[in-house]
Amino acid sequence: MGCAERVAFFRLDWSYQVRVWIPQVAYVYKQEGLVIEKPIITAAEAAAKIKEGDTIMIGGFMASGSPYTVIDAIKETAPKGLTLICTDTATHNFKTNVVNGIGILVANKQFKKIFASHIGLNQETQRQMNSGETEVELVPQGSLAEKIRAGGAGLGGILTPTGVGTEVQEGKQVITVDNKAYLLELPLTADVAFVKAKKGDKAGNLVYAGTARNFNPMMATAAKLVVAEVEELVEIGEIDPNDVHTASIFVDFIVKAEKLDM
Amino acid sequence: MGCAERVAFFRLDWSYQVRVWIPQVAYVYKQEGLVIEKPIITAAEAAAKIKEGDTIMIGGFMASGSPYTVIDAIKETAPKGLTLICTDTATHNFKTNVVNGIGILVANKQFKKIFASHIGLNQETQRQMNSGETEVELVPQGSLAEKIRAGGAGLGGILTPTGVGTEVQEGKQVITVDNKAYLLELPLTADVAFVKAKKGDKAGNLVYAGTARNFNPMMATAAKLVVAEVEELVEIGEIDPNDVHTASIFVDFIVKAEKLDM
Amino acid sequence: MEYVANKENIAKRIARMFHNGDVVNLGIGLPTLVGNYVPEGITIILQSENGMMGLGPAPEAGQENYDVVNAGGSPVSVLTGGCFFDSATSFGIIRGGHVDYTVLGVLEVDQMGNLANYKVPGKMVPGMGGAMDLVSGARVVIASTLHFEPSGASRMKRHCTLPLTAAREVNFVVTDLGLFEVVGDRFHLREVFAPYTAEFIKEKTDADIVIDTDCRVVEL
Amino acid sequence: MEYVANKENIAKRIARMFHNGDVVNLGIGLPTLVGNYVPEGITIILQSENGMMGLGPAPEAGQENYDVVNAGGSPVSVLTGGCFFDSATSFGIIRGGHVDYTVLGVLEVDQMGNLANYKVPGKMVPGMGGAMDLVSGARVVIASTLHFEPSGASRMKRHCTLPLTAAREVNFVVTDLGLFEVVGDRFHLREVFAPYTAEFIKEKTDADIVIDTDCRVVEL
Repeated sequence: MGCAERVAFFRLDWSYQVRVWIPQVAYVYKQEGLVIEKPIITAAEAAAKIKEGDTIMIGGFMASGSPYTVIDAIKETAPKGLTLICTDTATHNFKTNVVNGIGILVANKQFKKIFASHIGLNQETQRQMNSGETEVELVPQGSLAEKIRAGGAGLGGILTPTGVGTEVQEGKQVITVDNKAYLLELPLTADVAFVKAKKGDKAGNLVYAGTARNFNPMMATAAKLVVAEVEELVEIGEIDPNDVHTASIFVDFIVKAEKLDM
Repeated sequence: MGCAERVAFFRLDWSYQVRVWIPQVAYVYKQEGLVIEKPIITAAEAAAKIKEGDTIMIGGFMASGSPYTVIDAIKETAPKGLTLICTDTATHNFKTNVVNGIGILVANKQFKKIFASHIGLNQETQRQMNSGETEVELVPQGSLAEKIRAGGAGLGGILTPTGVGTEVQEGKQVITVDNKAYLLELPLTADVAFVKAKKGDKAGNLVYAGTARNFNPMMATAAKLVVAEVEELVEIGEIDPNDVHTASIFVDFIVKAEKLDM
Repeated sequence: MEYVANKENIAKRIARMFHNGDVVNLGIGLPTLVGNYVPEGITIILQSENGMMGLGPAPEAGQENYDVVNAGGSPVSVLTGGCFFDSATSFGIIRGGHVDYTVLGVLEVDQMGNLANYKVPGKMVPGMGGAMDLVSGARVVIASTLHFEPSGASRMKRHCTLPLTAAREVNFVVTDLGLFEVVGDRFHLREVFAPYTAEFIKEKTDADIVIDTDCRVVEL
Repeated sequence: MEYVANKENIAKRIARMFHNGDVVNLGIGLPTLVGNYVPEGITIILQSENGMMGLGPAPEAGQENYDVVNAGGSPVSVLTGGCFFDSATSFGIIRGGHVDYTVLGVLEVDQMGNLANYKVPGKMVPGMGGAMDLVSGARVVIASTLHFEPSGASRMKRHCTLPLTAAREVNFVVTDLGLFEVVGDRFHLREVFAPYTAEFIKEKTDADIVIDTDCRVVEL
């Protein structure tokens, strides 16, 4: 497509004429495409985006699809008193000494509160919860996904049947629709979200691989600042616009993944 | 992957052992992959799935991404007294005699009620609404998308700020969250949904093209019966599992697109 | 009559409940065994709540790819025709009733259809993961469990005492003694698995059991 | 002082409000003109509510592809780096405040920030399309309008009389006379477009206008 092209649109001009189509001259483009590139920063610079006491989101499911490189950097930078929103806290096994994914940060005692759907494989999270060192709010996984999506999509909440008649109902508004009871689940947002993609272009368009997608796409919509750790960084235009999982506009900073194994 | 393979999983067996990993033998697969193919039917057979008085959904935005072949067949079969859920009723211009997309069915007077966000380019829909022949419920486009998504995702509704303080608020529950007012928008579902995809495999996995995606993916989740009109029908396995927009399990019948222009 | 715990029989019977093309989510633990007994000629589609349809076997050793894992976090494969999606979409599929069967393990299940399988206060608080959504959302909920605890107590109860995973959502309970349907706040015994008898089950189970006139004895 | 309607000046001034990388949704009608005046060196990303980011110009005649259309249904192109998504995602982007600016046409706009632009009862009931979501959701809402109706009445009001598109959501009103910000239920005049004067605007507008001490005269 050329520069300074003048193109005729047929547009309905509600404001001035009613139910009449009028042709308009519109959109002169100054460049071939979007040339908004996002800053490529180091993992340390990404970790430094977190301020003491922030709420952060980190993608991944049992460490699959977590931003390993950035997680290591957050351990180094070591901001404390954070609130963490995640699917689960990955693995921390006292017997085998296996610690991975988000578990690395839990072990580093950086969280005052954790929202997660599952902490069963992380004995350290359980220990911190039982000792009262860390507050843990357990949220059904589907509700957690919707709460984060709602946060990103400007919804005031969603009604879910999940948790009705269980402990999850406590303190929540129950709303009956068509004679069925639902819980009102409120949105979740964060100061910074760290997501992990298989491929990203320099504008920030992201493509995830396999089940490593999990919570990453919703988290990318629900934070003030979004850092994407990408395994493969490609030029703008190399990703088919039909195959993009997370639109570039959600991504503020890009980190090249260096740690590839959990 | 071979047949009758025995594979060892590490699984946490909550029910029987607490916080202990135990290896399990699981999943012997009997075939190379999913061999569930969906019936490929004619547009006439697809149209015959509609019963008098049914609620139907038809994808498309200003006729872009509408299932043209099936729409023509529904006009032929001509079930009446239907409720239609759609983004807009496409075009019906009394001066130019341009009628396209869903407008073809409106002109055929098949609907007793229409849910849509916009009918501004269809003078026949407006005529039927003004004369009282057809009830038209205008829904903000974003709320309509969420209502259909909620219908498909088993949500009891969603809270949106859209429409607060406007006529759209009338008759709806207003719920205040964090001092902000939201409308409770309830889910929409249908008896049959007709969607249009650029590409589909024989299992029913769908890929949409460009903005022709629009409401199709949500509609495919929200009806008892889903018919997918596809331009290009490919073998199972030809679509990358990362690029699928609508999972095969949502699709009940496939129609090969014959009418390609609106 | 002596009771011998038999997980395989539970898995065998549940595997026969499926129809061609059913979408099935198999929970962690005993339910996983069900995949081994799906009859010839029946193809089920396994959903994994962390974002895939068409769950396939684990890759061979050395071929593991941690970008494709099951709900337990272990590497698996995707079968031809399967696909991946994000967790919001995945639980939309579950909550929206698009999963035909969910098979779950049990700590307690009662005759109202209440299920407890995620928490033992003070002992085990792993979090509910996707279990609450699965039990609330799947079209048919099958609770699978050995009939008795090691202590000899029946896992089928009049009233659950543990925190519930979901209230009144269980449709079937399959134990190594029989197949039960939850109807009208009672367990209806539909099938007895040989060599057990309806009388034995009724006597040993701490719940109200209705023995249907068409209750069959089944050899597994 | 004589009033000469000037849509171009409105478009020119609004185009200068954007920053590099801003995501902008331009409504149907006058707002579309804004695209013509984006300054050199500023790249904005145009969102189209029917499911794309990176809206590009219409293809050449004969190259139209009705799989890629704008919110008016006309064929457009996608710029390199753009992408497509479904309508739920699109309105998630809008409602979630990820669209920086939405520029909309006006039937009436009042000093409370109320906007009416979708319905004239008994005359024009086209449906709100995506307008209500855009006005409720975008980070900054700019109402763009000729200052006067053909009758000479001002489109800026004390109170809208037509059905509202959204209540108290308008941040800026840009007319061919000036740039106004809605603050504390008043129109604050931030800029006067030459050759008009603040006094002329105040006299001719049927609304409460505060003339800021730092109100500037701008040559467009």
